[in-house]
Amino acid sequence: MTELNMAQALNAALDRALADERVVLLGEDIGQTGGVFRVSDGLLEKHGPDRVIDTPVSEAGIVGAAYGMAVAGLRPIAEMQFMGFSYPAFDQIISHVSRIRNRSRHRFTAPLVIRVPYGAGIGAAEHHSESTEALYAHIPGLKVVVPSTPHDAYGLLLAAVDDPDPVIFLEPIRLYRSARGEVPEEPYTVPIGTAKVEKPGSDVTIIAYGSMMREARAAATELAQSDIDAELLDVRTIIPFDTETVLESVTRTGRAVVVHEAPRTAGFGAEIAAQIYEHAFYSLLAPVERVTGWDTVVPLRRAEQHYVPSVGRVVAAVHRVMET
Amino acid sequence: MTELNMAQALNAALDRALADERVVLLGEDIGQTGGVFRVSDGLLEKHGPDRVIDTPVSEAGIVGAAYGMAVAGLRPIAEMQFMGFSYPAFDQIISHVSRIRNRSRHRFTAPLVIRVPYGAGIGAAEHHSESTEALYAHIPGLKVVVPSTPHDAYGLLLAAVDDPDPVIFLEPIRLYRSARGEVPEEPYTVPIGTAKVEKPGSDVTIIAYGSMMREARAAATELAQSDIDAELLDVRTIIPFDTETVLESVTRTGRAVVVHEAPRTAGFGAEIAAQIYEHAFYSLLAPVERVTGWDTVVPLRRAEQHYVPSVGRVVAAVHRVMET
Amino acid sequence: MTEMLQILDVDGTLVGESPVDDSVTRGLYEAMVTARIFDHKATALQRQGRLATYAPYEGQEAAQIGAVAMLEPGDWLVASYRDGAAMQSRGYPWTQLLLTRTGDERGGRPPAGVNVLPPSITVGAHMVHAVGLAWAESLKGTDAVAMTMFGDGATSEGDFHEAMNFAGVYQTPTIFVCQNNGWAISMPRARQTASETIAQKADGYGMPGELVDGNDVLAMYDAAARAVDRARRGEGPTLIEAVTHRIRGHTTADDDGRYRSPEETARWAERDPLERVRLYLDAAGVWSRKWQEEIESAATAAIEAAVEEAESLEPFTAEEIFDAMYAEVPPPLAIQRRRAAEAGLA
Amino acid sequence: MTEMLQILDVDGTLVGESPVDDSVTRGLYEAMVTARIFDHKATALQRQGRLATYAPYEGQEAAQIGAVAMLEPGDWLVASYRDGAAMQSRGYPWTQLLLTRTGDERGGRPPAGVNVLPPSITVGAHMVHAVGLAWAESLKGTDAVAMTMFGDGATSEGDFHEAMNFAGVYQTPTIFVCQNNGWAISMPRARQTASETIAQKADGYGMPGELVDGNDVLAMYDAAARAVDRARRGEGPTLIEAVTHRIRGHTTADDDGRYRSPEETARWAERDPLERVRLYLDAAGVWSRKWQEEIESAATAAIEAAVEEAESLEPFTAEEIFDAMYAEVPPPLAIQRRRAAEAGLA
Ligand SMILES: Cc1ncc(C[n+]2csc(CCOP(=O)(O)OP(=O)(O)O)c2C)c(N)n1
Ligand SMILES: Cc1ncc(C[n+]2csc(CCOP(=O)(O)OP(=O)(O)O)c2C)c(N)n1
Ligand SMILES: [Mg+2]
Ligand SMILES: [Mg+2]
Repeated sequence: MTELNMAQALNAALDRALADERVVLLGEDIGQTGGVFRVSDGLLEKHGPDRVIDTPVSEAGIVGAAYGMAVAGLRPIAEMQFMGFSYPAFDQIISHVSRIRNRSRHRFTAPLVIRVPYGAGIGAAEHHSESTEALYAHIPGLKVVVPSTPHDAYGLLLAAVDDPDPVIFLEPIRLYRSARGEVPEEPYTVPIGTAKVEKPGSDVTIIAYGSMMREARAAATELAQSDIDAELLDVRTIIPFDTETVLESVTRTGRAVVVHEAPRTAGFGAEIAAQIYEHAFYSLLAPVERVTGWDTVVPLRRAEQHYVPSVGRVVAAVHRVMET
Repeated sequence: MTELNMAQALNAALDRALADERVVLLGEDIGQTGGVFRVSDGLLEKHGPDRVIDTPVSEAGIVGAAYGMAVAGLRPIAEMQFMGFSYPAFDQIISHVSRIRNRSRHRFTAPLVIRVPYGAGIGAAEHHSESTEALYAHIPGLKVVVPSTPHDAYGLLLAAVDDPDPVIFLEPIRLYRSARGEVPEEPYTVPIGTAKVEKPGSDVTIIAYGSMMREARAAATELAQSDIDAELLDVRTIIPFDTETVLESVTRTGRAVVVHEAPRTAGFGAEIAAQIYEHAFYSLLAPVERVTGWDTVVPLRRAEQHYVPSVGRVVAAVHRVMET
Repeated sequence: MTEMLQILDVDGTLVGESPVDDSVTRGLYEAMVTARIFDHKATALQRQGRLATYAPYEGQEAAQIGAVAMLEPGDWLVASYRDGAAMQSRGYPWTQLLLTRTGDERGGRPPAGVNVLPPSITVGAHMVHAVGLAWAESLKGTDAVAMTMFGDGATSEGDFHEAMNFAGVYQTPTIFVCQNNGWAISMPRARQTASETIAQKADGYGMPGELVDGNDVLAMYDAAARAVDRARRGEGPTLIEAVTHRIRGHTTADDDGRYRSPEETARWAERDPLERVRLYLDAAGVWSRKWQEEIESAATAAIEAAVEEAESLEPFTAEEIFDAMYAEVPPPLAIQRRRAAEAGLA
Repeated sequence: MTEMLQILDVDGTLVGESPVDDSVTRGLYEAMVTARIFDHKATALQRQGRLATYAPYEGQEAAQIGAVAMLEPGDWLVASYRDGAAMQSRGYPWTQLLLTRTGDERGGRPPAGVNVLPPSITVGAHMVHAVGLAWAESLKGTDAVAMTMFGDGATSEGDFHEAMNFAGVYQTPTIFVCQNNGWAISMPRARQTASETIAQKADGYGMPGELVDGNDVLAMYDAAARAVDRARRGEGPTLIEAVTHRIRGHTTADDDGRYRSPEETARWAERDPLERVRLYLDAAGVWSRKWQEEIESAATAAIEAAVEEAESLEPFTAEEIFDAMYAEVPPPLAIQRRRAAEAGLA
């Protein structure tokens, strides 16, 4: 065990993945500089320019080429520099990456990983704070994964590389350095498709993922002081969604608060809430609360705090569901 | 009043819109051939090549140029040939079209309309049957509109052209010729943001939009034979969503079935369901049913019928909600 | 204006040096004849409602078959909806081509060992796939190349640019074959780009570009063979512009009378890609009416068999539409799969 | 290789004909000096934590100010995050440039009448906006043009291609100014594209391309003035490649020592865009230390005032983040707006 932050854990996972000759990394500034967030630091030096490939500013080119490589039997890991810069590759992802298996009835496949730093909270310029996981979650044929701890980041990334299907791998920018934790020395994977009950509780289930786990954890701690015992559930995999774990928890607690920083309308929280209602309607003691970003552009630094769900907003939502 | 099909109604609306000198049409094959679905038939001849512009196969170019035109004071109406070909323009839409007003705090605006034929049901080739309205619904700063009758098609399109903000205007391919109805001779608009109770009912609310209104209508008729009085609600505007009209209906009927042909997971039906639960939880007599396409690629012609929600699936869902 | 490579003139005389001997030319001719028979058959089937829309390639057989004839089994082909002739001559079965057009996903599944991707329906996106495939082969250390085929219209898309740029930067063994048939549906070539030729666009990516008479199968063979050789030797990508003409509408649903003149059709009729080869072979004494009938009837038989095979396939069940979304159907999808089956029964 | 236009040599001697008289050159020099002072100030403010990251343009003042100097008030400028010098000299206030960098949307709102869009943060997408703007002006019958500025890296994006292609096809009055500063963050120009120059890419779009010494303000003025004139006369678009150098890191968050050598910096130091103009003006007898001090102190005062103005603005309230999403806040958003305000109070 070593204590690592999330960027370091991801770096270790990439390094480990590169032990497989089929793995190549592609992205803007990932080699020479080690990436904007230094997640690929040192990998060019260690694995060489055929494995860690600095590319032109060309997201469709990156994803399209990675797709071709994957079809040819490699296991590419493409990086979008920020989620807000993944959209030029959107057509490649929705029209080809997610579909070649079905289009060819398993004859050709695209086992690639697209790493996407996402989320607000560092006061960055416009387009650097996006949280549009719902867009990718709505595309059949993709898997969408989002860790909230260094341990899961490592294990989920290696699972994504092993996965026979394309994976959108979201990395919460705010947690790159701030999330620290133990990571085993021996390689391991965390299975895609499994949510995790991070803290058991009996009064209410707080369901969150990625960057918002930080607020969710803080809220649970704060609520404990008001004698509210919140169960904390880390979604970890958005697609395929682990409905079972969510239902097991919510049917027990009877109350749920879903948290994400993406805009509210048509965000993934709507899907989670809808599923809870569909399957646990008669166990619910109160309507599910969604604590989300607003239907606005993420504000720039000076007003960002008005947008990103705060611990206070999560706590208030829990209090609301507890009222009934 | 004249009886028109939806394509003709849209053609009449475009013709009318072109009476305003600021309006220009841009798109692939819209001029010389009048568009794949002949929606712009005759407009090039009537209004000339400066107003009805045939473009290269270049969706980002079309939307990006239309955006520039809109900023400069024109009122462009851009056509994406099919929804499946709108994705190359996705970055232009999400990063610029939807944001310039906020980015410039009202100093610059992009009042343009993006017309997008959408939906399955004509047995077309891959990419020609998409229904990804949820993607656009999740982008703050856009409006998303979808008519289901020639009357609304005409009135909503003129409202979209008048609107000071960008509008994604979805046109149900299956209804272009099959939906027929009376359209007044005098120009009129249908306000964006208002749902319509198409048929009042007391037992259950069927909520649908665009192409699925056909199945919803047929289902309501069929249900009447089993003495189930379904209220039929046509969403018409996805964003901004008319929550009020939906709640007014559902609190009255106590039961709701939401229908769309888009994939289920993270589809707009989840948002509608979540909103109903949030605001009408205590009026609901049964969980909301979502009748949707599956989380698959829309199958090609020979298996398409397994995908597109059928009248039977809507009827069955209503029976399920009526059981409790 | 750059000169256009021509080897076989419209009257069947050689105006350059043939890259192949006559037995190969006979093979190319046979492939073109077969391809045209398929094209006519598919068009007829569509008229009978047995296929959904079909995109005929009649007139572009030389561009397609000449371009791919020298590819090796390990090489990749990434082509578009109009490239059936090229695809089939690389091993993609007529049956699969028909299946796609009947609206059956199994059309996208060529046999193992055939390195031909299902036809691209989106315009523009697929060229960069050929860059990735070629690149992967280089990284794996094979000498395989990837060829991609696309239309003049496709060069207007941003992804064409990104594909060309990547190929140039990484010197991937990719051959870009643009069939400039003069039209992107109703948009004439001159209004798609202000560039005089498409071939010259190569220059902006640091790769050679060559303008070729796309209705001259020997010129196409020659240009493609040189490009493939260069790529295989590690000397990077090439862009070939094949100037050609589609004889029929954009698809069977298109009314080309709305945008082009009968004169254009007449002008191109004399440039037919098959006839000039027949004249050449005839003059060389290696064509006969009897042989023509033989290859025609063999082609017809093979194509009829393919039609039968394609039409005998049962359509997908509701369950089957879920089965190739992922390697394994994930739990939430398995639930939907069950519901879909039940709905089918209802 | 195409020759690079130079008018003013690095030692301040004219090697071509100046497009302007010395009073204009003095104005250009003053604008460059002012811009550099702003750049230093902004960098310093960032170090003090008073700005978020900042993208310095030091070294690129000539490319920017030379390019836009002849634009008319009705013309449009669509530039990127590194183009503050160009934007400000077209009327976009220092205050607004600073506001954007403090993280305040009001930085995106120049005064009425200033036809300069807020800086583009996405790389690639904004060039086509200048095509639409220019096209609209043509359609409206004005003779206004649109200029767009972008980096060498931006030319790798598909949207660059679509913008250039549209401009060529529709002959819109658009001037494309590429500041080739040698780097797209850590990616050197030579690895962004295999094209020898960026200027030559124009050829593939049927428009003229010109290679210019981007550190020579007179050459930039000359090339841009000719391009603007052509565009205004209805003779279509132009691509200008301004070869230049960014003296500092990509942004204040970038450690350029990781990817480039001190030698490079040294090599470019002697090509500084300001010093050669000063030498020229001095030799022409129209520069003095006193004047230099005057323009520097005027610039410093103006910039200090802008800093004060920017920093005196109250940050947005929670409600205000909703207020410019649409012309009017729609009902669902109004509810969120109220909730956001309440959350702020909680
Ligand atoms: C991204 C995208 N946009 C639009 C279309 C619709 N479309 C199909 S074919 C075509 C024209 C393509 O012309 P070209 O590339 O010259 O090929 P050709 O059909 O002439 O062989 C268009 C616009 C599409 N398939 N994909
Ligand atoms: C679409 C997109 N992809 C990636 C980025 C991240 N990014 C910001 S600047 C930059 C390099 C741009 O280089 P260049 O165009 O040469 O401009 P310069 O910074 O040198 O002025 C990159 C990759 C972005 N802003 N937008
Ligand atoms: Mg064509
Ligand atoms: Mg640069």
